[in-house]
Amino acid sequence: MIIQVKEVAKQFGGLRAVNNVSFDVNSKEILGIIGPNGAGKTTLFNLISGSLPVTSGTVTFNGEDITSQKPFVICKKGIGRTYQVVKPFGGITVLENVMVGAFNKASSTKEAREYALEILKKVGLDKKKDQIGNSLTIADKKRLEVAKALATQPKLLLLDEVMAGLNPSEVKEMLPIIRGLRESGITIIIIEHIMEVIMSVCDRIVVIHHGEKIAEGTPKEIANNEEVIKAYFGEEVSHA
Amino acid sequence: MTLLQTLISGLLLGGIYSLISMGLNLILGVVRIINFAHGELLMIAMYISFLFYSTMGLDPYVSAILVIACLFLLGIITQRFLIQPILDTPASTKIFATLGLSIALQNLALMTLSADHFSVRTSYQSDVINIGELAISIPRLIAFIVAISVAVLLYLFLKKTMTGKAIRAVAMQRQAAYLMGVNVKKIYLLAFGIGSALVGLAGAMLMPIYSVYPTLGTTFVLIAFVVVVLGGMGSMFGAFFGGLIIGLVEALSGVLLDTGLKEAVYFAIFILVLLFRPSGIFSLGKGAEEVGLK
Amino acid sequence: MMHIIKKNKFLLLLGIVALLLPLFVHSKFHLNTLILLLLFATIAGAWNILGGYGGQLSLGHTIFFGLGAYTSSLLYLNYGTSPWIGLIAAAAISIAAGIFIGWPTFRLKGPYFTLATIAFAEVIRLLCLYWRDLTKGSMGINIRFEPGLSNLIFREYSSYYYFALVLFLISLAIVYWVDRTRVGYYLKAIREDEDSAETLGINVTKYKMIAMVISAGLTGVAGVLYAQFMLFFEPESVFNLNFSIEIALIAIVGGMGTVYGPLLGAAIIVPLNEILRSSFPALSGMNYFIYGIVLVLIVSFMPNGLMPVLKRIPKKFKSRKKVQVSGSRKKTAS
Amino acid sequence: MKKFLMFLMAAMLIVLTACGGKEAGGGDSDTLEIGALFPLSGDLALLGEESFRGAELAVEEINKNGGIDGKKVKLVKGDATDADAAQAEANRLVNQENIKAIVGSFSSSISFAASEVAERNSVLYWELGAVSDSITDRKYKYVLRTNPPASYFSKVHVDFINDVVAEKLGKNVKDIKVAITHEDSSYGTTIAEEAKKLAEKEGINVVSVQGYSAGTNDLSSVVLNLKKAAPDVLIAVSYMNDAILLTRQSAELGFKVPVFLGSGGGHTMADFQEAVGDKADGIFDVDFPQYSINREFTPGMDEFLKMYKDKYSKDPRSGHSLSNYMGMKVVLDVLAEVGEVDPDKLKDAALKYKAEAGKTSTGWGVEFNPENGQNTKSEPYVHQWINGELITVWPKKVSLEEPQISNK
Repeated sequence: MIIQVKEVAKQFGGLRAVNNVSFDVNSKEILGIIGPNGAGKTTLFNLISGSLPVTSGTVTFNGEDITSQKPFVICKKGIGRTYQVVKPFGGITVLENVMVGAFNKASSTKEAREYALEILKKVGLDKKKDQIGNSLTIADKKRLEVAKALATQPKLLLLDEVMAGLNPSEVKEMLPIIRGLRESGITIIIIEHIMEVIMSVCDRIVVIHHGEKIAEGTPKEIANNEEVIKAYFGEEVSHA
Repeated sequence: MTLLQTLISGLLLGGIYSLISMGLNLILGVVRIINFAHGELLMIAMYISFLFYSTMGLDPYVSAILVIACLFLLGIITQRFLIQPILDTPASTKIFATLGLSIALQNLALMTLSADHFSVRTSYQSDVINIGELAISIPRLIAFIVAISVAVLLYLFLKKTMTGKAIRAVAMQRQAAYLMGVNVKKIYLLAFGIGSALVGLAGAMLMPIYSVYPTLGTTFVLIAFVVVVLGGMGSMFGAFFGGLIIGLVEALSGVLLDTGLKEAVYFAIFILVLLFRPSGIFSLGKGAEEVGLK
Repeated sequence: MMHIIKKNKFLLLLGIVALLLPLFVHSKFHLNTLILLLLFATIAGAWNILGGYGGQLSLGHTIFFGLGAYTSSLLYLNYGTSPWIGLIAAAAISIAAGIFIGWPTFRLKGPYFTLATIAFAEVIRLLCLYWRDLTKGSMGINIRFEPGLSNLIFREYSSYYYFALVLFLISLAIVYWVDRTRVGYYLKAIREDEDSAETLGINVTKYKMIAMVISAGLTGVAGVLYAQFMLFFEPESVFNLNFSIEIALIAIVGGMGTVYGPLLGAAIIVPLNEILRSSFPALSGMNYFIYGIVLVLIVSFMPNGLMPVLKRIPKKFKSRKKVQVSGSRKKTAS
Repeated sequence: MKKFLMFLMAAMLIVLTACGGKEAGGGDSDTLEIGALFPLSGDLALLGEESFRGAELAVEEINKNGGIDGKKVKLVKGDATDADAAQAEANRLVNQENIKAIVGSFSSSISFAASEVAERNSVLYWELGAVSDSITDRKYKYVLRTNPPASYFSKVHVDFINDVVAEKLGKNVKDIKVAITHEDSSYGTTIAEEAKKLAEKEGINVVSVQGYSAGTNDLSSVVLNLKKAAPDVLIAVSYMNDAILLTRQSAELGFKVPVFLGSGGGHTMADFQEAVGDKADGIFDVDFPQYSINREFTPGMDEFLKMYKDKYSKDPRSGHSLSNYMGMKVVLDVLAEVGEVDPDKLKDAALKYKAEAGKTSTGWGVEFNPENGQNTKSEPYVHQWINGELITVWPKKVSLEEPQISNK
């Protein structure tokens, strides 16, 4: 069991964005997190990656308590993340963007550059390596997010809606990349709205609604779970 | 007794500082730009006020309306031709563009109006109200009262009128306001115009107190920044109370500490406030870190 | 590897020419301009590490410049310590000041950081004026003109030129190293987006501090060169907001976040200053009026400085440029 | 990238050749070139330009009368707004324009920086207006000064208190309370410190010394401290902005002092009187000579005033133009003797040059101390604003009126 989230909560003034959520993820597993907009999914990622301090609860990674540690410490320990709203380094080239991530483990510039080129090939951005970050399309920026996170050689990768805003063909191109990550031994937690991706890629799924975990299980179990349908499609539909 | 008089003098000085800073507060709050030429706007306002005085014999308080109008125009022209083209450039460009404008304006004044010190002589200029031992100078008191009324008027304008709400919306979130159909470009013009008009008013109020010369702006520009940031960027009353605080700090530290250190004291306080409440004392407590003007 | 060797061959050429310049240029006024050019290129280069690469726009670098000048001169005047040691002391004091100022202000973003650095510089200027018995206040510091290698005072301007050149080359090497290594990449990441940089494993405060330490140390050392060259300075000349602004301007005009940007900026702004100062004697104020307008135009139309613009010059035009270059060099050998 | 750096190299070389072009400028045979270094822009522009006008008029006057042995005298101007600019401009004049003698500078730090460069290049630096003692204390070989230094000012402060104030106030010198306020640049600080040193040596009780930043826009705390100290005499060394502020705020806060000794930087100008009106009356001004003075003692002042009015269509703003004019005439007299702009010959001739007090347009005698080049016969006078006019009141030999001190 690579990561354990126990009773994690986050209070913003009156709003309890995340309310005592707990789940575990085993090594090399792909866990999906789904839930309607504003359910607290991204907040949960921010809590795990240290971007936001936890109000209560603990996060243990490889047996070590990393609750509310600084983001760069957590990253060094092996958790990489992408942002739902893409945050490329706009003024520098794609290659340089990924090299910044690569320096996390690389000892020299040469090593970082080589590893970054490798990553770019994996995500299919190698042809655009000299383009400036801002000039990329949304799809490429999403790929760049993944590439940057991957460059830090994480053991656990948090993917926050990397498929959102992509057209079907771009989604198809992204799937093998994600599956490829698992082969290279990386555990993944993925937040996604596109059910087709979640159902086909994830081993297990956690459903978050109003900041609480309302269900957990295999894709099949979740597909016909009363609570989940009600959460997504509201009351009436579920009775029909 | 001197302590009480120091407090009064400090408050009156504070009134002057808030009057000068309110215009900057609007510009810095809305257009998000450190305007290094703010001092020069004040210098130009005072020169115009003096020209009305010397050519038509108009008392600064009388010609104030005209000065306000001139400065409003100047503000719009500056925004339209200097600031607008560089709105999306990095902060460093904006700082140096306004800096270039400041150097140019100072030397334009030196070339055209020479380095002489011009001042106004009016009847009420040295009148003083004496309450026992305490003395309150009339022009400074008027400046103080004008500062209060402008703060209130500005507050009402920004809170109650539609344009005011639009300006506040742009100040808080430019993109969101833009999406809601607010013509951001027009609001910027208006904000810079009103901001400069406020400086025009300050110029008119300061004419009886200070004499005007080309490099007058440099003595006020840093204080205006300190006041605005101390008071809380963009918050209506922030600049007003910020000004009072700086005025009091300067007067008190001059008497209690040493007159050579009074400027150092309020800069030190400015640093402390920046570190512990970067969004300023009176601002709406917006998240301190992200109140950046990237 | 080829790329690096090809580049150094050219740098060697640039170095040789720089070394020979004093032989060509005899007039002290030109040497004076060249020395100031190298001095400002060094300091703008140091500023560039923090401002250009790291995106932390400091307008308080006059603090380190002044501390450097005062440290070495006061040590020299009061205790007779040779300015060579003063160089180390100046670097140490400036670095300490850099850390002292950086630690609290690095939490601030954008213009808040800039305003904090301006405020720090003003406080230190006023304190320097106030503590007359330590710093001689507004009387300023006057170092007697006793030429000698141990007290780092030279009779010949060319010696100062070489001293400035060595200092510049050191600063260039450091910037070159920063640009090529993790520090440079991390600083650029911090400049582009601090939060995203932190989640990629960058200890943002630590790397901002590294940039500050290098930047402050170099500026402090350059302050010593200034003191030894001018032999007279006062709080107003070394602790001055306009100085901080000028070095930032040089880096910006040249090209922020580039290795050669500051040198290019200095090569334009410093001579421009000299020429403007002595022009338009009839109309006082006209010279700086033009300086202000030029400032606005350069910054508005070339926000990223000259470097990117020059890089985009089409190949065809550059090759023709080469022919002209050989022609112009003969002319200067008069 | 590589091609670009070639381009950069070319740019630098071209810029240098541009500077080189003017090399041939200096040294034409038929003109005698003298450098003139003054702050013509920036904060000090007002009195910088006023001082330069004095030197300019002297040169025009001598050129009208046939110049020197038929050669025209030419002033090569340099705008030095601060110490750095002074160093660069001095360098330009010396090395670029081949100037061998420079006059200057109104402000002490400009004079200090520029004379440093002049000394190194053995070029004569003749100071006509800056007052800081340190300029001549360095005992440099090529520095001369015709105007009185700060220590002479404090001598006048103390002598005036001893001779006039004590008697007018009917107090023993020991009981007179003296306060000093000064702006914190080299001008204010040097005069204030010299005055404090000398006053304490003479046993005069200095109750407070307050420095403040020159660019300040509030002096209420300074005035309130003065009210607490309640001095008999206030020595105020200020520039124009703070001089006006101090007078206005003193009136506002009800601070009165029997004897207000102002200084040349701020209290002498028409602008000051225009700004404060009748509040100026009674204020003394320890400064270079002004224009309502005993004319027998200052021959040539009327001609100067006429020349000034003809050229600038206005009366002089202050005494700075006059003292620079008188100093420049001495320079031109010495130059006429030597016949060429040669620093060593000019220095020797200057040391031999003698003039009686009362024989020059400022009334100053001229005799240079060979050690430090300071004109020992120059002295500031005491003037007083009486009904809106600045009249010389002390010492007797130049005064037109009696100093008016009322013990209100």
